[in-house]
Amino acid sequence: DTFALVTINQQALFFNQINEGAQKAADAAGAKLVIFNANNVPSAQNDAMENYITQKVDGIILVAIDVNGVKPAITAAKAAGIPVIAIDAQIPDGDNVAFVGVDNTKAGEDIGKFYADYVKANMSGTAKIGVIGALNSFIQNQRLDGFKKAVADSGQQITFLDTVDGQNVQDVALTAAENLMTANPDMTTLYATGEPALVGAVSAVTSQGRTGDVKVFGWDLTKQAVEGIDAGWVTAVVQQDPAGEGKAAVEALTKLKKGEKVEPIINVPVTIVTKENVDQFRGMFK
Amino acid sequence: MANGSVVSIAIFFLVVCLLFSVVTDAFLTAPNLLNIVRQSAPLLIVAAAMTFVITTGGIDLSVGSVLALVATLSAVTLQAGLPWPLVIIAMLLLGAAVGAIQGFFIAYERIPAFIVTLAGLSVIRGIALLITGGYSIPVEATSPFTVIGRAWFLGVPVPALIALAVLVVAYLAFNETRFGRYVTGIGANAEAVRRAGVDTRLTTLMVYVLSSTAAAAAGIILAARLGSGSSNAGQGFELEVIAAVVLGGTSLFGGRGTLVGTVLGAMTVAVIANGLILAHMSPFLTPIVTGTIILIAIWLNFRLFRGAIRSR
Amino acid sequence: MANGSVVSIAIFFLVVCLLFSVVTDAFLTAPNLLNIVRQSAPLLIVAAAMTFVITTGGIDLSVGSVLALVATLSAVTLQAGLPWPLVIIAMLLLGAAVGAIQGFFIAYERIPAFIVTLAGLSVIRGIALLITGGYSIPVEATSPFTVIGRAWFLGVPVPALIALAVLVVAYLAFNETRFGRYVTGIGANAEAVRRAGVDTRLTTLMVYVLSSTAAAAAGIILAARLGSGSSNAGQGFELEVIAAVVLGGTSLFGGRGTLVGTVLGAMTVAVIANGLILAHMSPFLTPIVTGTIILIAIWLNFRLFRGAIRSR
Amino acid sequence: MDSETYRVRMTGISKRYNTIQTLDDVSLNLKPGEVLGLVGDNGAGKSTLSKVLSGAVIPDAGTIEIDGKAVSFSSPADARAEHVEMVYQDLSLCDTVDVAGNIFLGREPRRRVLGMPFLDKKRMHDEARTMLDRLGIVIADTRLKVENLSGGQRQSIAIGRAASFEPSVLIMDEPTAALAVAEVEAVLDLIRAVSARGVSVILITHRLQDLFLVCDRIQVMYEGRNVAERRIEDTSIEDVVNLIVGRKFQARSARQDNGARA
Amino acid sequence: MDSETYRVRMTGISKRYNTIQTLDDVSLNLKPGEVLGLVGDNGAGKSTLSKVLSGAVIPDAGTIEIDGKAVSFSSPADARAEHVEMVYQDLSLCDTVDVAGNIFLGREPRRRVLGMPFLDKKRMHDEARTMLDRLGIVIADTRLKVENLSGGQRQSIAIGRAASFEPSVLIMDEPTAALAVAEVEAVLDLIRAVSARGVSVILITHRLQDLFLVCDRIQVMYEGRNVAERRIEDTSIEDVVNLIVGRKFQARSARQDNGARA
Ligand SMILES: Nc1ncnc2c1ncn2[C@@H]1O[C@H](COP(=O)(O)OP(=O)(O)OP(=O)(O)O)[C@@H](O)[C@H]1O
Ligand SMILES: Nc1ncnc2c1ncn2[C@@H]1O[C@H](COP(=O)(O)OP(=O)(O)OP(=O)(O)O)[C@@H](O)[C@H]1O
Ligand SMILES: [Mg+2]
Ligand SMILES: [Mg+2]
Repeated sequence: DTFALVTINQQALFFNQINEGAQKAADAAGAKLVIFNANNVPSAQNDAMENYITQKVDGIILVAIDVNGVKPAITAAKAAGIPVIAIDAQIPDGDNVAFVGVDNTKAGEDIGKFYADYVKANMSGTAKIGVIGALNSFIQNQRLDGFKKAVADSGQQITFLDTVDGQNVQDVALTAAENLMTANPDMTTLYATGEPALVGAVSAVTSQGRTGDVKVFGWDLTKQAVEGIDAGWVTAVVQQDPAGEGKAAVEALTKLKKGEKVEPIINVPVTIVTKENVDQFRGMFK
Repeated sequence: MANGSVVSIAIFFLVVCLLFSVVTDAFLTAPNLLNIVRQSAPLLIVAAAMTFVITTGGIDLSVGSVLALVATLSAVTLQAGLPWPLVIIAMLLLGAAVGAIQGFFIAYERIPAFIVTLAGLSVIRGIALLITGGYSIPVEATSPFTVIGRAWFLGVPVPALIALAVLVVAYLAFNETRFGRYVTGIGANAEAVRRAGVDTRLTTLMVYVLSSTAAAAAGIILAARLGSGSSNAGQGFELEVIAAVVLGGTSLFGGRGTLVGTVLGAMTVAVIANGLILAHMSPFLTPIVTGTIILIAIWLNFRLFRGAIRSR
Repeated sequence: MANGSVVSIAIFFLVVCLLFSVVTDAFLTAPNLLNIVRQSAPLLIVAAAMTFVITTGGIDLSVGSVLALVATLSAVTLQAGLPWPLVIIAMLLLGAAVGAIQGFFIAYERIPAFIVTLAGLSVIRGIALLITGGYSIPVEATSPFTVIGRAWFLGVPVPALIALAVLVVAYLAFNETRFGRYVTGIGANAEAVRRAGVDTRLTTLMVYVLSSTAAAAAGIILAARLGSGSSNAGQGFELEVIAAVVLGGTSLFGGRGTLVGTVLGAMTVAVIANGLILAHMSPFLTPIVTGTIILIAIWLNFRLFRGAIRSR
Repeated sequence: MDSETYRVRMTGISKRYNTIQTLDDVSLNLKPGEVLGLVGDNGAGKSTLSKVLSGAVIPDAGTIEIDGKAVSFSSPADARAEHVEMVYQDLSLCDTVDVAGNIFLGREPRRRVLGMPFLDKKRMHDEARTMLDRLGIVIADTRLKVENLSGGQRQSIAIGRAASFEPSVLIMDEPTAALAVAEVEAVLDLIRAVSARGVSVILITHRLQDLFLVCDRIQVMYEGRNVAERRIEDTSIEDVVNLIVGRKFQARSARQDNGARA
Repeated sequence: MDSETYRVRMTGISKRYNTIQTLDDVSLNLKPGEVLGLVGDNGAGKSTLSKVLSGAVIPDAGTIEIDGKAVSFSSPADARAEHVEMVYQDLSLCDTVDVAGNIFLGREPRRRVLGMPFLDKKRMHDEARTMLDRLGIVIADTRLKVENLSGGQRQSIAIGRAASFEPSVLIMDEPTAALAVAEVEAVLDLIRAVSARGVSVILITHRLQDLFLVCDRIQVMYEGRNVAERRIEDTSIEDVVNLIVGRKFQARSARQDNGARA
């Protein structure tokens, strides 16, 4: 069997871990896995899927950039009898057989709730927060919206300062984060919606010498983030299980191939990593 | 025109096609070839217009952003209930207007095209982002609008037919009209064309109107094909378009342009992208292989046709 | 040199600075100003080298990729235990070698610079990706290597000092040496310079060695500052660099270059990015406002200094 | 003299470039069918003055009348509309356009195909060939790009272009500088022929002997000013040399009796 | 004659561009201190032949000897090393470089500052000024970019550049085409002066009367071939005209006794 995995880019660790998880599962199932990297271009995903359909692969795994813009290709795949499984980003009313992954809005709410509780417990209920986002990323926008909703619902006195655009690129995020801190000397907390943003935020806090008075919350662990957690100024990081998502997707395709049924929504839970549970993730960053 | 380069890129194109026909089974099948032409329609349309721009010695970096803006606005206006023919007309007019504004600064205020269209790139994509708030906006799959991107006519995908029509018109305009003559002349010696009594400023403005309108058309096709308008659409599209044009043998210094070359350049880029996917190339190797193929092939061709490609 | 444009961008720069000083409290504070110069060090260094490239009538699109490759390889080699001075030397040599290869195709094989460096952009970033497998590779915070990016010396950030040194050397080389003369001459009339008995091919090759080496230096600084090497570093950096150079008044058609203008152009871009954040501008409006400011300011300046900026 | 009888009247023309006053209150008059020789030292402002008349340079001050009607040229298109044609000293050719295309630049013949105005390339090449033959110019093919032609061939194309479209004023800025002897003769013949048809001609040249073959009158410029005007019958080559140089000057290369004998 | 006595011997030079055989088995000999006039119709191949000698064009066939030594020029730098200098017909100036920079292009004087070789700009401007004055050229400032200079001023710069660096062979391709009368005299004086110092000169010109003022010998080309060679004492301007045109030709502009009388 040949399965195709259409991903967003290979510059974020997250997507590469999906690839690895999928590859391992494919090897285990004796299937061939081909990977296409769309380099953040939505139409390239569409093009690649069409190419795979003409080539009649046995299944497609999709990490969508533009969740609406891939629908025609998914429909075409269905028509050609090729099952499509979406990972990480759900397709609204899509023809994909299943969705594997995290509900980003929901997980955003989770970390937002964790944050509000932290503010209540450790900062006497008041905090000012700056955000480093990636406006060009659909799912990162969802993570921000969920976060904001949970914070608003919590009733704590939390002021949202500026949101800056890190464009999902580390050095851009770093510069933006530094400027964000200069612009808001009274900022006490930071929220970063993805891996490049978190790397930029962590570097900026260090370089500006603000490790004493800024607490960082964010998504996707890296070595620097682990060090920050150890030092205490990175408070919590949402860690997804991308390898698990990749594995689950391939396993679902294998099942379908055998004629078995799969659940339309396969949830892969996230973990909020803090000082307490960081040790179990340390091994990833040796 | 730059005949040597056209021959060179034509041979290169054939070699690449041959290679993929041998290496993969799926490449030389009708569905795949039709896929390629459908997928490359936006590139072909914009590259044809960009050939005019570059031949005048200009550049238009804003085409990717115009494409994104038009794709999102098409989706938005369709969702708001505007009839689809009106949407198409409005979007093409919007493209023309954006081009006219940029062309005004370039032709009449003589600000370098690179700066004007780089500012345009930033502003226009910014507007698209603002409109969508970073989300993507769906187009009803039942809307007749999607015909433009998805339907087939006489066994050929509609986008490919649109691209063909645009290319024929562009070819005639470039080679058989005064306008095309002046475009080449402006690139060679703008002052000489002005002294010949030609309104060089209007001609220059018009090429930017062309490129932005073409980008708008590409945006419509893309929105119709994907059934969605996303402000992320067409990121880096400008470089892809310029690469196709330059690969075809048009000189970035102006004065030497060829539409046949542009078509071959664009198709070469499209075929390489398609072929590498079909050949199951590892995604880590894809950019390396793509760049290397292009460089080596241009280089070999140059060795065979010494003098065919000019450094300027 | 292009005096009119330098005056024009200088006034523009001052106006922008003034504006942000009035609108925000934080702008005109020592920490913020030092922040800006530290952040813009990579841009300044590469833009200085790019001024040479563009003045010959060439272009180097691969600088962002070289930056990424060097940033990742620095992190990898440091992790492998190589001593940091060796890493720096090796990385600069790597940059020079990459530039020499690209320069060879451009100068000796006469393939258009746009195509060669676009292929380079793709291949080099591909190699960076392949090396890292997409992971970002940490640099030990305790390594003396990070001094290059983070330390202060005499109250000034080290990256800013490095940039200053590079700029002084570049200024002298551009204006006070034969090499700089020939760079301008090649852009104006390469055949005339060749006929004057100058080895124009070697000179052309050298400017690409310069730009790639500068990109390598920028990659080292960035890796040291971020404490991490990532293959997505410097995406779109090439456009930012070229924009700074062109904004400063250097002509993309070659023959007219100014390093003072480049510095002002780069600082203007950096100040706008910084100032808009300090002014609490919505991120959705930032690209729109940035583009508009640049366009309007260039335009007003041009109206004041008619003829200062050339359309070519 | 009545201004009605003038084809061109330029008065008080001034033009300044940065620190250099290139033209300083210069006048120029030209009657129908008259051939005026415009001479002067290098940098005297001859080219600039004639560009003002062809609309390529906009003067800081001064007025232009054509056939008694005040005109104001804001671009060469305006001057062309008044039938003023010019052969520029730098030739103003588009290097990457072919010979016929350069000759017809801005005036390409067209034919309608399905109502669309397409270039009539066949006519362009045929007529270009006729023109070149008339001027005695040997160019193998009118489809050649002009960039690789010899200096004289390029100049011939510029002349062909200006002379072929029924000008009423023809300005030639050093048209014979790069031409060989037979081609020079052809240009001088051309000037005689067009002036006989009533075309007014301004000939700028440093080949002083040519002036005496075709001009009716000579006007001398010096550092941006008019310094003298002579009817051709009232002057000699030595006189003109002295006026150009601004002092008594012995120019062996411009003597009437120079050179070799068999 | 012994080949040792020749400064330059070019034999069997051929060059083809696409369909055009620009040079066909052409020879050219030149003795030290000799001034050779190279004439011919437009497109005859004069510029191409001289570019072969200056290294700017690489011939398809043929040999070159300088002072009896066989040389092979693969670039102008090689020819410059043999002290061959050329004034190109297209001038070969860098428009955006200043006057002094163009004169010294490729040979900029340098001074060491802290061991670094920096341009000696003061010396460049001073020496450029001296050179221009010697050639009698009026240019306000050696810091001006050459792009805005008049045609004659530009040509003077190209001449100044080639003549000032102790050439042993000086090729001048229509050096006086754009020059006014006094400047022409200065160039002819220059040719006489350098040839008296032993420099061999090739002068390409369409101003035939000038040939008789400075040349020792004349070589005529026609459609890429040598067609005649004359010692200056043995010929006349009419003879040369007929050789150039290839048939009996009446050129009033090249007659000895033409033109006006006071
Ligand atoms: N665009 C310009 N910018 C600056 N200076 C200029 C410009 N055009 C002409 N000049 C100056 O004006 C003066 C007159 O130039 P012009 O070309 O009219 O002289 P000319 O009489 O035609 O000389 P020539 O016989 O050498 O062709 C020169 O000193 C020249 O440097
Ligand atoms: N690079 C080139 N490519 C193609 N053809 C060329 C090239 N250079 C010269 N030619 C052709 O060779 C012929 C001779 O040109 P060349 O410039 O040597 O003539 P010339 O004797 O100097 O003429 P003129 O007196 O007009 O300057 C011309 O027909 C020209 O078109
Ligand atoms: Mg002149
Ligand atoms: Mg010649």
